[in-house]
Order: sequence, then structure tokens, then C-alpha cells
Amino acid sequence: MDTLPAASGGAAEPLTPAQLRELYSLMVAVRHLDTSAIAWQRQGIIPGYAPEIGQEAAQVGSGYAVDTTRDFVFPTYREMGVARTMGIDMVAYMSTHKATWHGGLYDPLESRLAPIQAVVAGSVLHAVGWAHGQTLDGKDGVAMTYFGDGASSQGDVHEALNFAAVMKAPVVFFVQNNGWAISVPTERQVAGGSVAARAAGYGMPALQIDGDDVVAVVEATRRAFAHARSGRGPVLIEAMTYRRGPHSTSDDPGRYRSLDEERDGAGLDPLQRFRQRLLADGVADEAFFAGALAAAKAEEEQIRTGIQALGSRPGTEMFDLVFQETTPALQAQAANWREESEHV
Amino acid sequence: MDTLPAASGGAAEPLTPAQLRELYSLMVAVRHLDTSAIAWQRQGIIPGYAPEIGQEAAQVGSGYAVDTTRDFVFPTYREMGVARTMGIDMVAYMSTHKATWHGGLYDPLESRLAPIQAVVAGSVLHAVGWAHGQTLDGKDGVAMTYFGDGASSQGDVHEALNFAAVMKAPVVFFVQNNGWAISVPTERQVAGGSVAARAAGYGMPALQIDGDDVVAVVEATRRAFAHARSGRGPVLIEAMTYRRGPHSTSDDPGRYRSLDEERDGAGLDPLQRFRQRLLADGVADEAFFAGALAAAKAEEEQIRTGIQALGSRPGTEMFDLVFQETTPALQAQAANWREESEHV
Amino acid sequence: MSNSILESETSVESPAAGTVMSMQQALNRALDEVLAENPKTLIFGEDCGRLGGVFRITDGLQAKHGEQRVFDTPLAESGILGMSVGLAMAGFHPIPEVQFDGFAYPAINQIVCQIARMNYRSRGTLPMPITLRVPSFGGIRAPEHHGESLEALFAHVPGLKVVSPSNPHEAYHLLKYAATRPDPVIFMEPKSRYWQKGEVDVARPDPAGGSPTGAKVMREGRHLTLVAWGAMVARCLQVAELAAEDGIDIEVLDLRWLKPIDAAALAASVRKTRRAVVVHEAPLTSGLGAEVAQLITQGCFDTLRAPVERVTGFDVPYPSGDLEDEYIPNIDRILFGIQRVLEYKRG
Amino acid sequence: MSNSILESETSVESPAAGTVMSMQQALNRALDEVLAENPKTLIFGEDCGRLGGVFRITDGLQAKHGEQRVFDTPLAESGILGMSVGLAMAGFHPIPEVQFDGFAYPAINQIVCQIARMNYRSRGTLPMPITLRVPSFGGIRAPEHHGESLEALFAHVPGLKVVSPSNPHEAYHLLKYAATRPDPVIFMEPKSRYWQKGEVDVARPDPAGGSPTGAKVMREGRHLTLVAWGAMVARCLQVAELAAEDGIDIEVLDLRWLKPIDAAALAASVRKTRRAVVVHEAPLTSGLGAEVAQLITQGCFDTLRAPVERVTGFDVPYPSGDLEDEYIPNIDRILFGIQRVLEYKRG
Ligand SMILES: Cc1ncc(C[n+]2csc(CCOP(=O)(O)OP(=O)(O)O)c2C)c(N)n1
Ligand SMILES: Cc1ncc(C[n+]2csc(CCOP(=O)(O)OP(=O)(O)O)c2C)c(N)n1
Ligand SMILES: [Mg+2]
Ligand SMILES: [Mg+2]
Repeated sequence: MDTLPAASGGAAEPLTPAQLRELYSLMVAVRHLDTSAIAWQRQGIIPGYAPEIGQEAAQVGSGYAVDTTRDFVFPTYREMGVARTMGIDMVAYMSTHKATWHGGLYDPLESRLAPIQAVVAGSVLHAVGWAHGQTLDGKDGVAMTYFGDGASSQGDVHEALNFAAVMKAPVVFFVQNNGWAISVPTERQVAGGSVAARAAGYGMPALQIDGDDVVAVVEATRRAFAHARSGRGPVLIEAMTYRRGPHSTSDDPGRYRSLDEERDGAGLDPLQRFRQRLLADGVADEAFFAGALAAAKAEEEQIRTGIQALGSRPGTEMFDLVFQETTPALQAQAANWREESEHV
Repeated sequence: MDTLPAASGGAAEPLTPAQLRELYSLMVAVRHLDTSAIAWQRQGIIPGYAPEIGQEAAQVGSGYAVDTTRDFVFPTYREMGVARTMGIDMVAYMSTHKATWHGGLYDPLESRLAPIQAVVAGSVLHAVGWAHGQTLDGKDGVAMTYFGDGASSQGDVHEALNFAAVMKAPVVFFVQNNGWAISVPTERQVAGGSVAARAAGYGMPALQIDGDDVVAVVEATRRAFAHARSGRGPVLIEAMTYRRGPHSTSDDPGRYRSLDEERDGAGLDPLQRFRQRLLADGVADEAFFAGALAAAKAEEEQIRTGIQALGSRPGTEMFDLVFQETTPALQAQAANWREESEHV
Repeated sequence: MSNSILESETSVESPAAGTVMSMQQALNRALDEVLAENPKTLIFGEDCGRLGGVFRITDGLQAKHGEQRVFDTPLAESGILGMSVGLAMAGFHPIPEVQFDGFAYPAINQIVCQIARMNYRSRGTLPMPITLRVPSFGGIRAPEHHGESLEALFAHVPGLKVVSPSNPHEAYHLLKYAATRPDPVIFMEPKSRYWQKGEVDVARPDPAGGSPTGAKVMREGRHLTLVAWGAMVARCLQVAELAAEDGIDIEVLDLRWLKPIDAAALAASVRKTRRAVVVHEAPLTSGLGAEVAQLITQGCFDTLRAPVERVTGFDVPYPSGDLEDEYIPNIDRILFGIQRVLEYKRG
Repeated sequence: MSNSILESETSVESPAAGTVMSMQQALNRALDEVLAENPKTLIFGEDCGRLGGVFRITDGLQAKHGEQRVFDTPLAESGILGMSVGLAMAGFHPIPEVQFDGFAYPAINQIVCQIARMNYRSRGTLPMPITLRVPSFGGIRAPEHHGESLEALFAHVPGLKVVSPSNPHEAYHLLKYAATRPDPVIFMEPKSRYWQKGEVDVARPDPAGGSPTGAKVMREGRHLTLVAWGAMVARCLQVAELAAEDGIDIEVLDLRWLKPIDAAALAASVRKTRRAVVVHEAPLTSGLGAEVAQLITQGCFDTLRAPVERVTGFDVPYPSGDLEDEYIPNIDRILFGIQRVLEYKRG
């Protein structure tokens, strides 16, 4: 499906070989960090993790289209690949999975990535508000908000689509339809079968794309950004992909899908696909792939070391970060806590 | 718009002259009661009212398609015409506007009309649950839920459309698009311009109809009921109409729309239109119209007398109707209340 | 609901001290000034724009400040509050309205999980200077869901501040104060008091020099403290007048801030009067009266001569107009509560 | 989360009195029996069906009772609860689940404005026999919004009843009781206790013959009453053991029903012990502890030797795993609270 007017100017330049290689490097880094994080959980380094294995093309490709000097991105709990692509400090990002701080330790304002969001569909409306702020300020930033096939069932998504379309807010709604919401498959979640098909009902253009083709994802996202940036309103992208791993490290997919179903549903691995393509097109060779993997490994090691070195945040932050202007009652509670926990 | 498959069997029989005259009588009764209720408010008989003037065709026509031996209807606060058409005791119905009891004094189970609902979009999901219960019980009742153009913006409407479509629940979503949600016109409320257009995104058939043509409304609603009743899932009907009066007796439409806009938007009065048609088709004559009006007047007088005679409900009902099984704390509060208010 | 007086009074210049106006006018004026003073403030919600709100609190503001600053949204409360979060992240100070108390419920998820937590979640980098106006409480014979008291819910949510004015003067100053704070404030307007007039001294929030965040003694007394907020303050003042005829000297404390609660003011008053009754419209169980009573008991255990009484709404859904006078604490019920406290004898 | 033991124990036959099982197993068994006994009961929610719920509380129930009785819904809590209303109107007894406490917020509008009021609004003709299961409270190092305590909110809503079990025996009997009631019950499961085992006497809810709706003395004592519910009951029992070593004899009262609260049991206990501490995970301000404290004070004003203490979570958003032990009342903080009460001297 493609209901986005073709004339979106400026977004049509093809990716250069260097960019294609960069995309591959990012995907390898993300894949390696992702599989490592599952291992970290098994090793007790972190208490839990929500892998995005299989969604690297969708995440790296969309994140690649972001201009961090002016855009703003609203992730869920599963956008590690987007964060990495946007250049977020990955120790600060992964700290949420270490149970250090819910939103992560990175600075959302500087990095242009909103705090990690654990409420399904929780931040979709925030993107609309932020984007409307751009209109009010006469700026040209675009908000991109991520959500899943499962999240599409939430009332807030509808309200966000309608608000954005009524206000012509510069928002890109990026849906990763990964086939599952924990144990519930898309066909029992999304009536009609496609989230992209919903956009027409709001008079909003939409693209349903192969979310496992990183080049297609970059191109579609760039087109959507160009459309939104030029003041023509929001766009919805539905990237068809597959959650190849468990929902999270405490999930047991064997209870609701067979390995056969998994293989059939997942199709070709997006990373392998891209690798074949780069090879076939002569854009990269085995030496490059080996180098990318080595870099990914080195990076993972550094992040792991950083995570392991990460101490707990001081308990006073519980009190100090509630408000900009604290209250006497809260200060009293903090004093009481300090006294009783120092005593111990 | 009409995306409802034509083959819906059994619903195609044309209305007989007697039925057409019955529809007219109903519309006159509703129009008269409605305009009278505004007068009652001015006279201090009731504290407030939400007139449905101009929506008689949509309400009488849709209510006429209900089979009260098996269907169930979920109104908003503005479905007086539906209630009247379904044969609800109108003193019991109007008691809600007398501030006697929020849900009205009629028995929803017996009358097949859910209590009056003051939360916008509040009962749309209830219809889905009730309808799914029909499926589970192997029965063939259909739920019809009413909501407005304004209500269509609520998240619950989206959740209801999706749940109903996923479960193939026998629901008719009847939208009265009357152009306004208090002071906000449809074009700034419903992105894309049509609630019916949303249905396709859920794989749900929809009809956008002339809601001021009572015959068209009856026929469309019957088709939708037949479709839902036969197990083929939900249908959405968007009846295009116009709120000719104020939002409620405390509203002042002059603040947000001019009389010219009102006249243009409203178009022909549905009651006058139907009258012309019946005359032209030789179905009814002036004597009939005069009789219908006289009956409406007599009816209004009876209802007004009933409403005026209606005393307040005893205060003990506040406590006694909270639960099926009351609690000691509540009984204690009731006892306390009784003591302190009898003393007075 | 004529607004002719109002329209001549929405200018930003200061009138003479002690101008008489209604709470509706005072709120409208505060909003007008806030819009004029801070270009980042925005007002939006259902029917806030052209109509000026169903209670006319935003009357004339769209015409004066433009459709970008004051606008109508689609009819969806979660949307309104969720959008506010994004606007706050973008540096704005949203002043959204939910049309009636009972329609805050669809937005509770955004209020509790997002607005109240974003500053915390983001470690202080994304403050939420959102002033949510909620026409609140009962007393106007309105339809269902139009007479709710949500203060106990809001006060329990970490990350929110909650305030309710009891008269036009308080309304003007508290709204101006709330709308300039960097934290989210739920501003609960006692809708039954919108059209009551009172003196507003725009130049002096508190001639006595009190803090804008504390409770306020509205009447001094020696025998018993009545604690209330919103519309119940005026009722308690009436009760105090009646009691005075019987020689009972009642102190009336307007709590004003329902979170954080001014525990020091409660203690100071009750240490003097040694007896207290707390009055609210919300249902009894787990209402804010329990917190107030417990704070008093903690602060004045030794001086208290009787357990704190609560005179409140009942544990029943807010009833229809015919029964609302039975539900809302009336003068008699408050007097009975006072009597129970005064006649209490240690067993 | 192995369920091998469970699977052999979900049959409806009674085992010998005092079978040892986890709370997860007890709840699963109760649901299994309720489904078998009442054909109008339905279980649904997110991942309740094939997966058996993320906590496996509904494990095996879809396979056994069929896809019509136990089913997955789309991911929308308002949808789940709104649908429950309609099903109840059609004569069913829905037993929906929200996956975690924090995800009840999107459904609050349906819970407060519809479920809690439909019986009232319809004058008793449309009862709402809905048993809403909410895995609740903290303590499992989970992501944000997975450790909330909503009892104060629910308890304040007229038309709801609220209960929380503290051990497998209570879980089994209270769920069976709740799921056979004609009124809406919020069933708050202490998720940190799901895997703790305990004896369940399926034949006898209360060998002492107590009421299913009251509070329950879990340990008798003479010096002070600890009031708690959910996961805090076990912690209070631990505290009582420790205190006993110092000669302090503590009574532990499991409140069980958070609405209606068993005020008589509170009074009976504290009239004996003359001192009380209430413990909960939720934030302090406007928490249910305030109501409990005030009920105790009202009931025992003359016998109380010190103001009731509250040891609770702080007025801060529930923190991330690293800090949750600082947030949830721990043994030390409860002991400090007890000490403050015991050492209280009238000034
Ligand atoms: C409002 C809300 N309800 C329930 C949950 C629990 N939950 C977490 S993830 C999830 C499934 C989400 O599915 P989807 O949106 O498709 O995203 P995916 O996990 O596939 O990336 C659920 C039910 C939640 N976090 N928030
Ligand atoms: C959830 C909720 N929000 C706000 C309101 C206040 N309100 C009552 S009617 C109304 C407008 C409804 O418009 P629409 O759905 O088009 O129905 P109409 O009044 O035109 O029949 C509003 C905003 C409400 N009752 N419920
Ligand atoms: Mg998914
Ligand atoms: Mg309308």
C-alpha cells in the first residue's frame, strides 16, 4: 500500500555505497548487542530484556532517516536499534534493562529520543503534541513515534491519528507490525489485517512496506519525513516484520507458536538478506563484514563493561527528581528515609 | 458510501403505507415532545434537556428497525426519539431530565434500552460485549449502539470497532453525524470527514446515508441488522443529519454559528420532507397529519402531567441501589443519613 | 450566563484593590493575564475556543490571543492530556481543560502514567509545566458524571500538585500561581461557585503575607477547626456564623492545596482549638478527609479532645439532582458533626 | 515458571485438607472450579488464553474449558472492561484480567463510570457481577508501571468492592468467593507472592468460622497491631517474629477486604493492643493507610496510646528495580514505625 503523494521533493536521492555499508554496520552492531543482552540476562548482568531480533532493518532503517538536529523520536521499550542508530549512549540506554532508572539514563532533550516508554501506545499522543509545537513555533522538526501491531488496538492510537490529521501535525507514525503482541498474533489483533489501512479513514497517507528490507525502510521513512516536514500533515508507515525472538527474556514462545510457524512467519533474516544484496551489488565484501562484526563485538564489550560498572542510583534521586520544585512533605519523607536507611 | 454486501436476505421488503404513516406519527410525536421539553425547561418543570430536533428521521427510522424481542439498544443522552419508537414509557424516560434518576426510571432489561448514558462514547463497548454474549449463547439478537460525530473521536470507539470486527460480534454502530459536538463542527472533529470511512480500516462494511430521509434510514438499518444477525459481523451506519437546536437547554449556539450557517447546514426539515413525500405518494392526507399532531399533543400532555406528578425518589435509594449485596459500612451511612435528615 | 460585565473587565490593567467579580470572571482574567505574560502558554480543550467553554471561563480569550494560543480539540480527553505532554516537552506551558470532573477519567492514564512521571522518568530534563483545569464538585443539578470530586485520586498520585480555590480572590491568585509553576498542577474549580461574586485584590495575593502554597485561615475561632476546600469553604463559613449564635467559636481553614497538604497549618489550628471536623463532597471512604484527619491526629494527638470527625458525601455514586442536597454535606450534617465532637466524652 | 506440579493439580476433586501449593496454583485452581461450576463465567484479557497469562494464572484453562470460555482479546484495557459491562448485561459473569496494575489506568473510565455505577444507574436491574483480576503491587524488579498499588483509588469508588489475598489459602477462597458475587469485585493479587507456597485447605475457608468478608487475625498479640494486606502481610509476620525476640508481642491483622473495610475487626484488635501501625506499599498521601488509621482512631480514641503510624511507600513514582527495596516498606522501616509508637510519650 502506498497512498503517499509521490512529489515529496528532496527525499529521492539514492543511498550511497558508504551509506549502505553504514546501515549494515549498524544492523550488525544492533543484532550483536541484542543477542548479547539476552545472554547478559541469563548471566545475571541484567534482570530482563525485550529483544528486537529480526526487526533490525525496520529500526535501523527508520532511525537512519531522523535528523537529530531538529526531529524528535518517541520509542517504546523495544527500540534499541533506533537508539543505536540515532547515536544514543548505549550504556545510558541499556541502563533501563539493568533496572537502574526506568526511562534510561540518557538525556532525551539532547539526544532527541524520548525516555523509554513501557505503556503500550503511551507516547503516541506525545508525538502529536510535540509536532504541533513545531507548527506553533514555525519550526520544521518532525516527530516520529513507534508502536506495534498490539498497540494499534489502544484507544490512544486512534485519538492520536485523529488529532494529528485534524491539526495537520508533522508526525510520522511508524508501526512495526512484527506479527505478535506477546502471544496474540496480528490476525486476532488487527481487524481488517493492516494498520496502514486505517490511515485512509483519517484522510492520512500511509505506506505499508517490507520492514525487513532496510533500504526500503530508509526510503519510505525519508519520504514520510519530507511530506510531514513540508507541512502536508502526518503519515503512517506500517513496516511488516517479524519478532523472531521471545517477547522478552521472561517469555516462552513455545507455549503459543511452534518452531515451524516461527520459521514460516519470519522468512529471510533481514541481516542476511542485506548482506547478500551488498555482496551481489559489490558494495561490500567479506572483509568488510568481518570488520563490521569485529567492531560490533568490541562495542558490545564496551557497553557490557559500562553496564556492569553501573552502580545503583542514589536513593535520594527518588525524592529529588519527582518535581522541579520539591515540597516540604517530600523533603520530610526524604529525611526520614535517609535516617532510617543510614541507621541500617 | 455503501460497502455492505447486497445479499442480506429478508430485509428488502418495502415499507407498507400503514408503516409509513406510523413512521410519520412517531416523528410528529417526537418532534412535539422535543419542542415541548424545551418549553418545560423554560417553565421550570425540568432543569435541563438535550433536544434532538432535526434528528427525528435518524432516530425514528433506526429505532423502527429494532426487534425488541431479541435486540438491545444502547442510547446516549439524546435518543429520545429512539426510546419513543421502541415504546419506552416516556415519563420514565424523561425522568432523567427531571433530575429524578440519572439512568431514567424505565426498566432497561424489559424495554431492551440500556440506561441513558451521559459519558460520550461510554456505552459503545457495552454493545460489543452484549453482542458477543449473543454469539456465546447461540442467540440471534443484535446490539445497536448510538454515538455522535464528536464521540467518534474517543478511543473507546476505536477499541469497540476493533473488538467487534475481530470477534465478528453482531453490532450495528449507528452514528448520527449531526454536524456539531457542542460548538465544534464535524470538519474540525472528524479527520477525513466521515466516520463511515473509518470502517474499511477494520474490514467492516459501512453505509453513509441521508439521515434525514426516514425511509432510507429504516431500510439501511434493516439491512445492517440482517447482516449482523446472520453472523457476518458488525456494520457501521453514518446517518448524515443536523442538530437544528442548541446542544442543550443551557447552550447558546449563537456564540459559534450564525443563523445563516444554521439554515444552510440544516437543509430541509426531515419532518416536512416526509410529509411532502407522503402527500405526493398519496399515502397520507391533511386529515391524517392533523390527527397525528393532535395525538402528539395529547401524548405530550399526558407525559407532562406524569413528569409533573413525579416525586423525588426516596433518599434511601441512594444507598440501597449501590450493590446487589449491601455492606455494613453503607448501611451505617444510610442509618446515619436517616437520623440526621429526619431530625431536620 | 451573561458576560457583559466580564467583557469590560478582561483587560490586563490593575483595577482598584478589591474589585468585585465572580469566580468565573476572576479565572477568566487570570488566564487572560497568563496568556499575555507568557507566550508559551496555550489553552485548549473541548469548546474552549469560540464558545469560551461551557462555563465561559475562557470567554473572549481566543478572539484576543488568537486561534493558535486558544483552541478547540477533538472530543477526546486522553488526546487532550497526551497532547499536553508533547507540547510540554517542546517547551510550552499547556493549560488544558477537561469539560467536567467526570470526564477526567478517560485521561487518567495520561495524567497518572505520563504527566505525573515524565519529569521523574526523564531525570528532570523534561519538566511538565501543565496546569489542568477541572470544573469540579457538585451542586448544580447537572447530569450524571458532572458532579465528581477527584481530589483523593489526584492527591495520591506522586508527581502531581493539586489545588482548589474557594472564592474569586483565591481563584485569581491560585490560578496565576499554578500556571507559572514548572510542575503539573491539577486546578479544581468549584463549579457551583462560578457565579458567586467576591472581592478580588489583584495586587495582593495575601495581605497577611502568607505563602501561596499553604492553607489559609478564613475565620479565626477557638473551639473547633472546620477544614474544607472548594465550595465547602463557603458552607463552613455559614456554619460558623450559625454556631457563633450558640456561642461556639469556630475556626475555618481553607486547605487550598490538596497536595501537598499544609500539615503545619492543620496542626497549628487544632493545637489551638483541640477539635476538628473535616468536610468534603467526595465519598467518605478513602477520601481526602482521611488524610487530613490522620495528619491532624499525628500532629495533635495529645491536644485533641475528640477524634476528628468527617462530614462528607456518602459511599454512593453521585446522585441525580433531586437527591444531591441529601448527598452533599449540608449545614445540618456539618452541625451534627460539630456536635459529636463537642459532646465527645472519653469513655 | 514451571507448571508441571500445577498441571496435575488443576482437577476439581478435593485433595486432602492442607495441600501445599503456590498462590499461582491456588488461583488457577479456583478459576478452574469457578468455570466448572458456573457456565456463565468467562475469562478473558491479554494473553490469558493460549499463553495462560504472563503469570500463568489461567494456565491450561483454555485447553480445558474451550476458546469460548477463556479467550484472548485485542490489547486494549478499556475495551476489555467495557466489553465486560455488556457481557454482564447479557447475563454473564466476566472474570477479566488486566495484565499488570499499571495498565488498569486506561480502563479507569469504564471501571469507575460504568462498572461501578451500572447497578445504581439501572436501579438494580443490570447488576455487574464482574471479578476483575489485577496482578498488583511491587517487589519483582519489573519495568515501569508493573508495580503499582491502586487500592486507595478503587476503595474510594462507590460501587466497587476490593479484596487482596495474602497467601495461597486466602487466594483460593477469596477468589472463589469474589467470583460468585453479584457485584463488581477488584481482586488484587500480590504478584511478588505468586510463587510462594503455603497450605490450602480447600474444604474450609476459615476453620475458625470467620466471615469471608471480614479481616483476619494472622497472629495474635498484646502490644501492638500491625495492619496490612497483600504482600505486606507476610512481611509483617516476619517483623512480628523479630519483635517477639525482644519481648514485643505483635498482632498481625490481614485486612483482606479493602472495601468495605472491616472497621469492627480493627477496633477489636486495637482496643486490646492500644497501639497500631498500618503498612502498605502505595504512596503515603491519601493512601488507604489514612482511612485505616482514621477508622482506628475513631473506634479506639480513648484506648489508643499513640497516634497510629503509617509505614508506606513514599510520595514518589514507583522506582526502578535497583531502588525498589528502598521504596517498599522493609523490615527495618516497619520496626522503626513500631518503635515510634511504643516509645510515644504524651507531651
Ligand atoms: C497499556 C499496556 N497494556 C499492557 C501492557 C503489557 N504489554 C507489554 S508489551 C505487550 C505487547 C505489545 O505488543 P506490540 O504492540 O505488538 O509490540 P511488540 O511487543 O510486538 O513490540 C503487552 C501486552 C503494557 N505494557 N501496556
Ligand atoms: C467523555 C465525555 N467528554 C465530554 C463530555 C461533555 N459533552 C457532552 S455532549 C458533548 C458533545 C457530543 O457531541 P456528539 O458526540 O457529536 O453528540 P451530539 O451532542 O451532537 O449528539 C460533550 C463534549 C461528555 N459527556 N463525556
Ligand atoms: Mg508486535
Ligand atoms: Mg454531534
